[in-house]
Amino acid sequence: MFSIATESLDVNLLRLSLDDSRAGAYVSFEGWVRDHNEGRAVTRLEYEAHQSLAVSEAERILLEAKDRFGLIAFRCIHRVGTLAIGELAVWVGVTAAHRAEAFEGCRYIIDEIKARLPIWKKEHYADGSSQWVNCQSCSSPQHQLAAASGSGTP
Amino acid sequence: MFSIATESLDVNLLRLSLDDSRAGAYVSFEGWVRDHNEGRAVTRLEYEAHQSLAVSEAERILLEAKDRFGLIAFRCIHRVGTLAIGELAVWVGVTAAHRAEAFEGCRYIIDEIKARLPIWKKEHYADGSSQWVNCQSCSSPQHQLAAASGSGTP
Amino acid sequence: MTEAPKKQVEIQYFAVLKEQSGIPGETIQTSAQTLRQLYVQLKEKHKFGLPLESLRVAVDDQFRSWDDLVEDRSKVVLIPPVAGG
Amino acid sequence: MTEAPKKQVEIQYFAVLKEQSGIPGETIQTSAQTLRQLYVQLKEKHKFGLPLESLRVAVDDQFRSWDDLVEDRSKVVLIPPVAGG
Repeated sequence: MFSIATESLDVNLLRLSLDDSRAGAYVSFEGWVRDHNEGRAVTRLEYEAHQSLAVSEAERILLEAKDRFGLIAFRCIHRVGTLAIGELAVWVGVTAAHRAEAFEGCRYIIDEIKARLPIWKKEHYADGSSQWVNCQSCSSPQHQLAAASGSGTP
Repeated sequence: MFSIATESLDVNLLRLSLDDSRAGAYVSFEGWVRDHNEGRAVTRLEYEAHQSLAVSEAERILLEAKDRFGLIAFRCIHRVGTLAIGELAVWVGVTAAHRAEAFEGCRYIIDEIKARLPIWKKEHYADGSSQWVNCQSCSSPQHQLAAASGSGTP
Repeated sequence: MTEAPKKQVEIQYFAVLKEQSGIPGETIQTSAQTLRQLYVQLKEKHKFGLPLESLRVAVDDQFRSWDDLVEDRSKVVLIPPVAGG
Repeated sequence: MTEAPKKQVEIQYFAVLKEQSGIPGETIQTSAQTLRQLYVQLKEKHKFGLPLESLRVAVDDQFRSWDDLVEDRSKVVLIPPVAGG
Protein backbone atom coordinates (compact mmCIF):
# COMPACT_ATOMS: atom_id res chain seq x y z
CA MET A 1 0.00 0.00 0.00
CA PHE A 2 2.73 2.47 0.96
CA SER A 3 6.44 2.41 0.45
CA ILE A 4 9.48 4.62 0.55
CA ALA A 5 11.71 4.56 -2.51
CA THR A 6 15.33 5.53 -2.95
CA GLU A 7 15.22 5.24 -6.74
CA SER A 8 13.04 6.97 -9.34
CA LEU A 9 9.53 5.57 -9.75
CA ASP A 10 7.95 3.80 -12.70
CA VAL A 11 4.56 5.49 -12.78
CA ASN A 12 3.27 3.19 -15.48
CA LEU A 13 3.84 0.07 -13.39
CA LEU A 14 2.27 1.72 -10.34
CA ARG A 15 -0.81 2.65 -12.34
CA LEU A 16 -1.19 -0.84 -13.79
CA SER A 17 -1.05 -2.34 -10.30
CA LEU A 18 -4.40 -0.64 -9.52
CA ASP A 19 -6.23 -2.23 -12.46
CA ASP A 20 -9.69 -3.53 -11.44
CA SER A 21 -12.77 -4.25 -13.55
CA ARG A 22 -15.08 -2.82 -10.87
CA ALA A 23 -13.36 0.58 -11.07
CA GLY A 24 -14.82 3.35 -13.22
CA ALA A 25 -12.56 6.16 -12.03
CA TYR A 26 -8.83 6.42 -11.49
CA VAL A 27 -7.24 9.56 -10.00
CA SER A 28 -3.54 10.04 -9.46
CA PHE A 29 -1.53 12.80 -7.82
CA GLU A 30 2.16 13.41 -8.35
CA GLY A 31 4.31 15.87 -6.46
CA TRP A 32 7.10 17.15 -8.73
CA VAL A 33 10.16 19.08 -7.63
CA ARG A 34 9.54 22.57 -8.98
CA ASP A 35 12.12 25.23 -9.71
CA HIS A 36 10.83 27.77 -7.19
CA ASN A 37 9.18 28.10 -3.78
CA GLU A 38 7.87 31.26 -2.16
CA GLY A 39 9.73 33.40 -4.65
CA ARG A 40 13.11 31.68 -4.32
CA ALA A 41 14.84 29.74 -7.10
CA VAL A 42 15.23 26.11 -6.03
CA THR A 43 17.98 23.88 -7.45
CA ARG A 44 17.27 20.57 -5.70
CA LEU A 45 15.48 18.95 -2.78
CA GLU A 46 16.59 16.53 -0.13
CA TYR A 47 14.09 14.22 1.55
CA GLU A 48 14.64 12.30 4.75
CA ALA A 49 12.16 9.91 6.38
CA HIS A 50 11.72 7.83 9.49
CA GLN A 51 11.04 4.63 7.57
CA SER A 52 9.03 2.49 10.00
CA LEU A 53 6.95 5.33 11.48
CA ALA A 54 6.23 6.75 8.03
CA VAL A 55 5.07 3.36 6.73
CA SER A 56 2.75 2.64 9.67
CA GLU A 57 1.25 6.15 9.64
CA ALA A 58 0.76 6.06 5.84
CA GLU A 59 -1.03 2.73 6.02
CA ARG A 60 -3.36 4.21 8.63
CA ILE A 61 -4.07 7.12 6.28
CA LEU A 62 -4.75 4.83 3.31
CA LEU A 63 -7.21 2.71 5.30
CA GLU A 64 -8.97 5.86 6.54
CA ALA A 65 -9.36 6.96 2.91
CA LYS A 66 -10.61 3.53 1.87
CA ASP A 67 -13.28 3.56 4.59
CA ARG A 68 -14.40 7.15 4.09
CA PHE A 69 -14.56 7.17 0.30
CA GLY A 70 -15.16 3.51 -0.56
CA LEU A 71 -11.99 3.23 -2.60
CA ILE A 72 -11.43 0.02 -4.53
CA ALA A 73 -7.63 0.25 -4.79
CA PHE A 74 -5.07 2.75 -3.49
CA ARG A 75 -1.33 3.09 -3.30
CA CYS A 76 1.27 5.68 -2.38
CA ILE A 77 5.02 5.93 -2.80
CA HIS A 78 7.35 8.60 -1.43
CA ARG A 79 10.90 9.23 -2.57
CA VAL A 80 13.80 10.00 -0.24
CA GLY A 81 17.31 11.25 -0.98
CA THR A 82 18.40 14.06 -3.30
CA LEU A 83 15.93 14.99 -6.06
CA ALA A 84 16.54 17.24 -9.08
CA ILE A 85 14.05 19.72 -10.58
CA GLY A 86 11.24 17.86 -12.36
CA GLU A 87 11.72 14.63 -10.43
CA LEU A 88 8.78 12.82 -8.89
CA ALA A 89 8.75 13.12 -5.08
CA VAL A 90 5.46 11.47 -4.22
CA TRP A 91 2.86 9.46 -6.12
CA VAL A 92 -0.70 8.64 -5.03
CA GLY A 93 -3.10 6.56 -7.11
CA VAL A 94 -6.63 5.48 -6.25
CA THR A 95 -9.61 3.88 -7.97
CA ALA A 96 -13.31 3.92 -7.12
CA ALA A 97 -16.57 3.12 -8.86
CA HIS A 98 -17.24 6.83 -9.48
CA ARG A 99 -15.15 9.95 -9.91
CA ALA A 100 -16.28 11.94 -6.85
CA GLU A 101 -14.95 9.30 -4.45
CA ALA A 102 -11.75 8.89 -6.43
CA PHE A 103 -10.97 12.63 -6.40
CA GLU A 104 -11.83 13.06 -2.73
CA GLY A 105 -9.98 9.93 -1.66
CA CYS A 106 -6.82 10.90 -3.54
CA ARG A 107 -6.94 14.43 -2.14
CA TYR A 108 -7.43 13.14 1.41
CA ILE A 109 -4.44 10.84 1.12
CA ILE A 110 -1.97 13.44 -0.12
CA ASP A 111 -3.21 16.07 2.37
CA GLU A 112 -2.74 13.69 5.30
CA ILE A 113 0.55 12.31 3.97
CA LYS A 114 1.94 15.84 3.88
CA ALA A 115 0.65 16.71 7.35
CA ARG A 116 1.30 13.53 9.30
CA LEU A 117 4.20 11.50 7.90
CA PRO A 118 7.63 11.85 9.52
CA ILE A 119 9.26 13.02 6.30
CA TRP A 120 11.41 16.12 6.03
CA LYS A 121 12.31 18.24 3.04
CA LYS A 122 15.31 20.51 2.66
CA GLU A 123 15.32 23.06 -0.12
CA HIS A 124 18.59 24.06 -1.75
CA TYR A 125 18.50 27.49 -3.38
CA ALA A 126 20.27 29.03 -6.36
CA ASP A 127 22.19 31.37 -4.02
CA GLY A 128 23.83 28.36 -2.30
CA SER A 129 21.79 28.49 0.90
CA SER A 130 19.37 25.81 2.11
CA GLN A 131 16.48 25.44 4.52
CA TRP A 132 14.31 22.72 6.08
CA VAL A 133 10.76 23.39 4.90
CA ASN A 134 8.17 24.33 7.57
CA CYS A 135 11.05 24.89 9.93
CA GLN A 136 11.16 28.66 10.33
CA SER A 137 11.50 28.28 14.11
CA CYS A 138 14.01 25.45 13.90
CA SER A 139 17.19 27.44 14.15
CA SER A 140 19.17 27.37 17.37
CA PRO A 141 18.85 30.33 19.81
CA GLN A 142 21.95 32.07 18.42
CA HIS A 143 20.48 31.93 14.91
CA GLN A 144 17.10 33.13 16.13
CA LEU A 145 18.80 36.14 17.67
CA ALA A 146 20.45 36.92 14.35
CA ALA A 147 17.17 36.44 12.49
CA ALA A 148 15.28 38.72 14.89
CA SER A 149 17.45 41.65 13.87
CA GLY A 150 16.52 41.09 10.23
CA SER A 151 13.17 41.68 8.55
CA GLY A 152 11.97 38.05 8.32
CA THR A 153 9.44 36.54 10.68
CA PRO A 154 11.22 34.35 13.22
CA MET B 1 -5.21 20.34 -25.89
CA PHE B 2 -8.13 18.03 -26.68
CA SER B 3 -8.49 15.20 -29.10
CA ILE B 4 -10.70 12.27 -29.91
CA ALA B 5 -8.98 8.92 -30.33
CA THR B 6 -10.09 5.78 -32.11
CA GLU B 7 -7.23 3.66 -30.74
CA SER B 8 -6.14 2.90 -27.17
CA LEU B 9 -4.19 5.65 -25.40
CA ASP B 10 -0.58 5.66 -24.23
CA VAL B 11 -0.98 7.24 -20.81
CA ASN B 12 2.75 7.44 -20.26
CA LEU B 13 3.31 9.57 -23.36
CA LEU B 14 0.38 11.81 -22.44
CA ARG B 15 1.77 12.34 -18.95
CA LEU B 16 5.25 13.15 -20.24
CA SER B 17 3.81 15.76 -22.57
CA LEU B 18 2.80 17.85 -19.53
CA ASP B 19 6.30 17.98 -18.07
CA ASP B 20 7.21 21.49 -16.84
CA SER B 21 9.82 22.62 -14.31
CA ARG B 22 7.45 25.24 -12.86
CA ALA B 23 4.90 22.56 -11.94
CA GLY B 24 4.79 21.15 -8.41
CA ALA B 25 1.58 19.17 -8.76
CA TYR B 26 0.23 16.83 -11.41
CA VAL B 27 -3.27 15.36 -11.20
CA SER B 28 -4.76 12.96 -13.70
CA PHE B 29 -8.19 11.46 -14.07
CA GLU B 30 -9.01 8.35 -16.07
CA GLY B 31 -12.45 7.00 -16.83
CA TRP B 32 -12.32 3.21 -17.12
CA VAL B 33 -15.07 0.99 -18.52
CA ARG B 34 -16.39 -0.82 -15.47
CA ASP B 35 -18.24 -4.10 -15.38
CA HIS B 36 -21.47 -2.75 -13.92
CA ASN B 37 -23.72 0.31 -13.87
CA GLU B 38 -26.76 0.90 -11.68
CA GLY B 39 -26.88 -2.75 -10.72
CA ARG B 40 -26.62 -4.16 -14.25
CA ALA B 41 -23.71 -6.25 -15.55
CA VAL B 42 -22.06 -4.39 -18.43
CA THR B 43 -20.11 -6.24 -21.15
CA ARG B 44 -18.90 -3.35 -23.33
CA LEU B 45 -19.46 0.31 -24.18
CA GLU B 46 -19.87 2.12 -27.45
CA TYR B 47 -18.94 5.81 -27.75
CA GLU B 48 -19.97 8.14 -30.54
CA ALA B 49 -18.95 11.79 -30.86
CA HIS B 50 -19.60 14.82 -33.01
CA GLN B 51 -15.93 15.43 -33.72
CA SER B 52 -15.74 19.16 -34.55
CA LEU B 53 -18.29 20.31 -31.97
CA ALA B 54 -16.70 18.15 -29.27
CA VAL B 55 -13.25 19.55 -29.99
CA SER B 56 -14.31 23.20 -29.95
CA GLU B 57 -16.38 22.77 -26.77
CA ALA B 58 -13.58 20.86 -25.02
CA GLU B 59 -11.05 23.55 -25.84
CA ARG B 60 -13.39 26.12 -24.34
CA ILE B 61 -13.60 24.01 -21.17
CA LEU B 62 -9.82 23.62 -20.94
CA LEU B 63 -9.26 27.37 -21.27
CA GLU B 64 -11.90 28.04 -18.62
CA ALA B 65 -10.05 25.67 -16.28
CA LYS B 66 -6.72 27.30 -17.07
CA ASP B 67 -8.08 30.76 -16.24
CA ARG B 68 -9.97 29.76 -13.10
CA PHE B 69 -7.30 27.59 -11.51
CA GLY B 70 -4.08 28.96 -12.97
CA LEU B 71 -3.12 25.66 -14.56
CA ILE B 72 0.31 25.41 -16.15
CA ALA B 73 -0.44 22.56 -18.55
CA PHE B 74 -3.60 20.57 -19.34
CA ARG B 75 -4.73 17.98 -21.83
CA CYS B 76 -7.70 15.71 -22.42
CA ILE B 77 -8.35 12.78 -24.74
CA HIS B 78 -11.61 10.93 -25.28
CA ARG B 79 -11.97 7.54 -26.95
CA VAL B 80 -14.73 6.64 -29.39
CA GLY B 81 -15.79 3.27 -30.79
CA THR B 82 -16.34 0.00 -28.96
CA LEU B 83 -14.54 -0.37 -25.62
CA ALA B 84 -14.11 -3.50 -23.53
CA ILE B 85 -14.25 -3.71 -19.72
CA GLY B 86 -11.16 -2.12 -18.19
CA GLU B 87 -10.38 0.04 -21.22
CA LEU B 88 -9.61 3.73 -20.85
CA ALA B 89 -12.47 5.91 -22.12
CA VAL B 90 -11.25 9.37 -21.14
CA TRP B 91 -8.01 10.82 -19.82
CA VAL B 92 -7.47 14.25 -18.23
CA GLY B 93 -4.08 15.48 -17.03
CA VAL B 94 -3.22 18.87 -15.53
CA THR B 95 -0.31 20.52 -13.76
CA ALA B 96 -0.16 23.55 -11.47
CA ALA B 97 2.28 25.08 -9.02
CA HIS B 98 0.32 23.65 -6.05
CA ARG B 99 -1.97 20.69 -5.49
CA ALA B 100 -5.23 22.50 -4.67
CA GLU B 101 -5.37 24.10 -8.11
CA ALA B 102 -4.37 20.88 -9.84
CA PHE B 103 -7.11 18.84 -8.13
CA GLU B 104 -9.80 21.47 -8.68
CA GLY B 105 -8.79 22.12 -12.28
CA CYS B 106 -8.79 18.43 -13.17
CA ARG B 107 -12.17 17.92 -11.50
CA TYR B 108 -13.64 20.92 -13.31
CA ILE B 109 -12.49 19.64 -16.68
CA ILE B 110 -13.92 16.13 -16.34
CA ASP B 111 -17.20 17.41 -14.86
CA GLU B 112 -17.71 19.84 -17.74
CA ILE B 113 -16.52 17.33 -20.37
CA LYS B 114 -19.16 14.89 -19.18
CA ALA B 115 -21.90 17.51 -19.08
CA ARG B 116 -21.20 19.54 -22.22
CA LEU B 117 -19.44 17.52 -24.92
CA PRO B 118 -21.53 16.01 -27.73
CA ILE B 119 -20.42 12.48 -26.93
CA TRP B 120 -22.80 9.57 -26.46
CA LYS B 121 -22.36 6.29 -24.65
CA LYS B 122 -24.27 3.08 -25.23
CA GLU B 123 -24.09 0.35 -22.61
CA HIS B 124 -24.31 -3.27 -23.66
CA TYR B 125 -25.50 -5.60 -20.91
CA ALA B 126 -24.85 -9.23 -20.06
CA ASP B 127 -28.48 -10.09 -20.88
CA GLY B 128 -27.97 -8.96 -24.50
CA SER B 129 -29.87 -5.67 -24.23
CA SER B 130 -28.37 -2.21 -24.63
CA GLN B 131 -29.18 1.40 -23.77
CA TRP B 132 -27.97 4.92 -24.51
CA VAL B 133 -26.87 6.38 -21.16
CA ASN B 134 -28.83 9.39 -19.82
CA CYS B 135 -31.46 8.60 -22.40
CA GLN B 136 -34.36 7.26 -20.34
CA SER B 137 -36.82 9.47 -22.26
CA CYS B 138 -35.24 8.76 -25.65
CA SER B 139 -37.44 5.89 -26.75
CA SER B 140 -40.06 6.48 -29.42
CA PRO B 141 -43.71 6.85 -28.29
CA GLN B 142 -44.46 3.16 -28.90
CA HIS B 143 -41.56 2.16 -26.70
CA GLN B 144 -42.56 4.65 -24.02
CA LEU B 145 -46.01 3.07 -23.92
CA ALA B 146 -44.46 -0.36 -23.42
CA ALA B 147 -42.12 0.97 -20.74
CA ALA B 148 -44.97 2.69 -18.87
CA SER B 149 -46.64 -0.68 -18.25
CA GLY B 150 -43.44 -1.98 -16.63
CA SER B 151 -41.97 -0.95 -13.30
CA GLY B 152 -39.14 1.29 -14.58
CA THR B 153 -39.34 5.05 -14.65
CA PRO B 154 -40.07 6.24 -18.17
CA MET C 1 -50.16 34.53 -44.93
CA THR C 2 -48.12 33.19 -47.84
CA GLU C 3 -46.19 29.94 -47.72
CA ALA C 4 -42.59 30.56 -46.59
CA PRO C 5 -39.95 29.77 -49.24
CA LYS C 6 -38.39 26.34 -48.77
CA LYS C 7 -34.85 26.10 -47.48
CA GLN C 8 -32.37 23.30 -48.01
CA VAL C 9 -30.90 21.94 -44.77
CA GLU C 10 -28.46 19.13 -44.06
CA ILE C 11 -29.35 17.29 -40.84
CA GLN C 12 -26.98 15.03 -38.87
CA TYR C 13 -28.28 12.37 -36.49
CA PHE C 14 -26.33 10.85 -33.62
CA ALA C 15 -26.82 8.09 -31.10
CA VAL C 16 -30.48 7.35 -30.37
CA LEU C 17 -31.67 9.68 -33.15
CA LYS C 18 -29.54 7.84 -35.67
CA GLU C 19 -31.02 4.56 -34.50
CA GLN C 20 -34.61 5.77 -34.53
CA SER C 21 -34.36 7.44 -37.95
CA GLY C 22 -32.25 4.61 -39.33
CA ILE C 23 -29.96 7.11 -41.11
CA PRO C 24 -26.85 9.13 -40.10
CA GLY C 25 -28.27 12.22 -41.77
CA GLU C 26 -30.29 13.61 -44.64
CA THR C 27 -30.65 16.70 -46.78
CA ILE C 28 -34.20 18.05 -46.81
CA GLN C 29 -36.24 20.94 -48.13
CA THR C 30 -38.14 22.57 -45.30
CA SER C 31 -40.59 25.42 -44.78
CA ALA C 32 -39.76 25.55 -41.06
CA GLN C 33 -38.86 29.07 -39.99
CA THR C 34 -37.18 28.30 -36.66
CA LEU C 35 -35.06 25.39 -35.49
CA ARG C 36 -37.89 24.57 -33.08
CA GLN C 37 -40.33 24.14 -35.98
CA LEU C 38 -37.74 22.09 -37.83
CA TYR C 39 -37.42 19.62 -34.95
CA VAL C 40 -41.21 19.30 -34.65
CA GLN C 41 -41.30 18.27 -38.33
CA LEU C 42 -38.44 15.79 -37.95
CA LYS C 43 -39.88 14.33 -34.74
CA GLU C 44 -43.18 13.69 -36.54
CA LYS C 45 -41.44 12.22 -39.60
CA HIS C 46 -39.11 9.83 -37.72
CA LYS C 47 -41.27 9.20 -34.61
CA PHE C 48 -38.51 10.49 -32.33
CA GLY C 49 -39.34 9.92 -28.66
CA LEU C 50 -37.19 12.74 -27.30
CA PRO C 51 -38.95 15.93 -26.25
CA LEU C 52 -37.28 19.07 -27.58
CA GLU C 53 -36.34 20.18 -24.03
CA SER C 54 -33.92 17.29 -23.68
CA LEU C 55 -32.08 18.10 -26.92
CA ARG C 56 -29.57 20.76 -27.89
CA VAL C 57 -29.03 22.00 -31.41
CA ALA C 58 -25.99 23.23 -33.32
CA VAL C 59 -25.78 24.94 -36.71
CA ASP C 60 -22.57 25.07 -38.70
CA ASP C 61 -20.58 23.87 -35.66
CA GLN C 62 -22.00 26.42 -33.19
CA PHE C 63 -24.50 25.70 -30.43
CA ARG C 64 -27.70 27.64 -31.15
CA SER C 65 -31.06 28.55 -29.65
CA TRP C 66 -34.23 26.72 -30.77
CA ASP C 67 -35.71 30.10 -31.65
CA ASP C 68 -32.96 30.86 -34.17
CA LEU C 69 -34.07 30.95 -37.78
CA VAL C 70 -33.40 28.09 -40.16
CA GLU C 71 -30.84 29.24 -42.71
CA ASP C 72 -30.69 27.99 -46.27
CA ARG C 73 -27.85 25.54 -46.96
CA SER C 74 -26.94 25.21 -43.29
CA LYS C 75 -25.82 22.07 -41.44
CA VAL C 76 -27.96 21.25 -38.43
CA VAL C 77 -26.89 18.82 -35.70
CA LEU C 78 -29.45 17.48 -33.26
CA ILE C 79 -27.79 16.61 -29.94
CA PRO C 80 -29.54 14.05 -27.72
CA PRO C 81 -28.60 13.83 -24.00
CA VAL C 82 -24.83 13.48 -23.78
CA ALA C 83 -22.85 11.01 -21.68
CA GLY C 84 -19.14 11.40 -22.20
CA GLY C 85 -16.47 10.00 -19.92
CA MET D 1 13.09 13.64 47.36
CA THR D 2 15.52 10.99 46.17
CA GLU D 3 17.22 11.01 42.78
CA ALA D 4 15.21 8.97 40.25
CA PRO D 5 17.02 5.89 38.94
CA LYS D 6 18.74 6.47 35.60
CA LYS D 7 17.24 4.90 32.50
CA GLN D 8 19.02 4.04 29.29
CA VAL D 9 17.38 5.55 26.19
CA GLU D 10 18.31 5.45 22.52
CA ILE D 11 17.51 8.74 20.79
CA GLN D 12 17.19 9.25 17.04
CA TYR D 13 17.63 12.66 15.42
CA PHE D 14 16.25 13.68 12.02
CA ALA D 15 16.50 16.66 9.71
CA VAL D 16 17.26 19.91 11.56
CA LEU D 17 17.84 18.09 14.87
CA LYS D 18 20.43 15.86 13.24
CA GLU D 19 22.17 18.93 11.81
CA GLN D 20 22.11 20.87 15.07
CA SER D 21 23.28 17.95 17.23
CA GLY D 22 25.76 16.81 14.58
CA ILE D 23 24.80 13.15 15.16
CA PRO D 24 22.06 10.81 13.82
CA GLY D 25 21.41 9.53 17.31
CA GLU D 26 22.88 8.59 20.68
CA THR D 27 22.33 6.29 23.61
CA ILE D 28 22.18 8.14 26.91
CA GLN D 29 21.56 7.57 30.62
CA THR D 30 18.84 9.92 31.83
CA SER D 31 17.06 10.74 35.06
CA ALA D 32 14.17 12.39 33.12
CA GLN D 33 10.84 10.99 34.22
CA THR D 34 8.68 12.17 31.30
CA LEU D 35 9.43 12.61 27.62
CA ARG D 36 8.92 16.34 28.18
CA GLN D 37 11.75 16.42 30.74
CA LEU D 38 13.89 14.35 28.39
CA TYR D 39 13.51 16.89 25.57
CA VAL D 40 14.31 19.78 27.90
CA GLN D 41 17.60 18.05 28.77
CA LEU D 42 18.45 17.32 25.13
CA LYS D 43 17.51 20.85 24.03
CA GLU D 44 19.88 22.25 26.63
CA LYS D 45 22.66 19.82 25.70
CA HIS D 46 22.51 20.35 21.91
CA LYS D 47 21.24 23.96 21.84
CA PHE D 48 18.18 22.92 19.82
CA GLY D 49 16.18 25.94 18.63
CA LEU D 50 12.85 24.14 18.31
CA PRO D 51 10.28 24.70 21.08
CA LEU D 52 8.72 21.48 22.31
CA GLU D 53 5.30 22.53 20.97
CA SER D 54 6.51 22.26 17.40
CA LEU D 55 7.83 18.71 17.83
CA ARG D 56 6.16 15.32 18.07
CA VAL D 57 7.65 12.32 19.80
CA ALA D 58 7.50 8.59 19.16
CA VAL D 59 8.64 5.70 21.33
CA ASP D 60 9.27 2.24 19.93
CA ASP D 61 7.56 3.20 16.65
CA GLN D 62 4.39 4.65 18.24
CA PHE D 63 3.49 8.32 18.48
CA ARG D 64 3.34 9.29 22.17
CA SER D 65 2.37 12.12 24.49
CA TRP D 66 5.05 14.36 26.03
CA ASP D 67 3.66 13.47 29.45
CA ASP D 68 4.31 9.74 28.96
CA LEU D 69 7.01 8.28 31.18
CA VAL D 70 10.49 7.54 29.89
CA GLU D 71 10.93 3.76 29.78
CA ASP D 72 14.24 2.03 30.31
CA ARG D 73 15.80 0.67 27.09
CA SER D 74 13.27 2.40 24.85
CA LYS D 75 13.91 4.02 21.45
CA VAL D 76 12.84 7.65 21.31
CA VAL D 77 12.37 9.55 18.04
CA LEU D 78 12.13 13.33 18.07
CA ILE D 79 10.07 14.57 15.12
CA PRO D 80 10.63 18.15 13.93
CA PRO D 81 7.98 19.84 11.71
CA VAL D 82 7.30 17.52 8.77
CA ALA D 83 7.09 18.44 5.08
CA GLY D 84 6.41 15.42 2.94
CA GLY D 85 5.24 15.54 -0.65
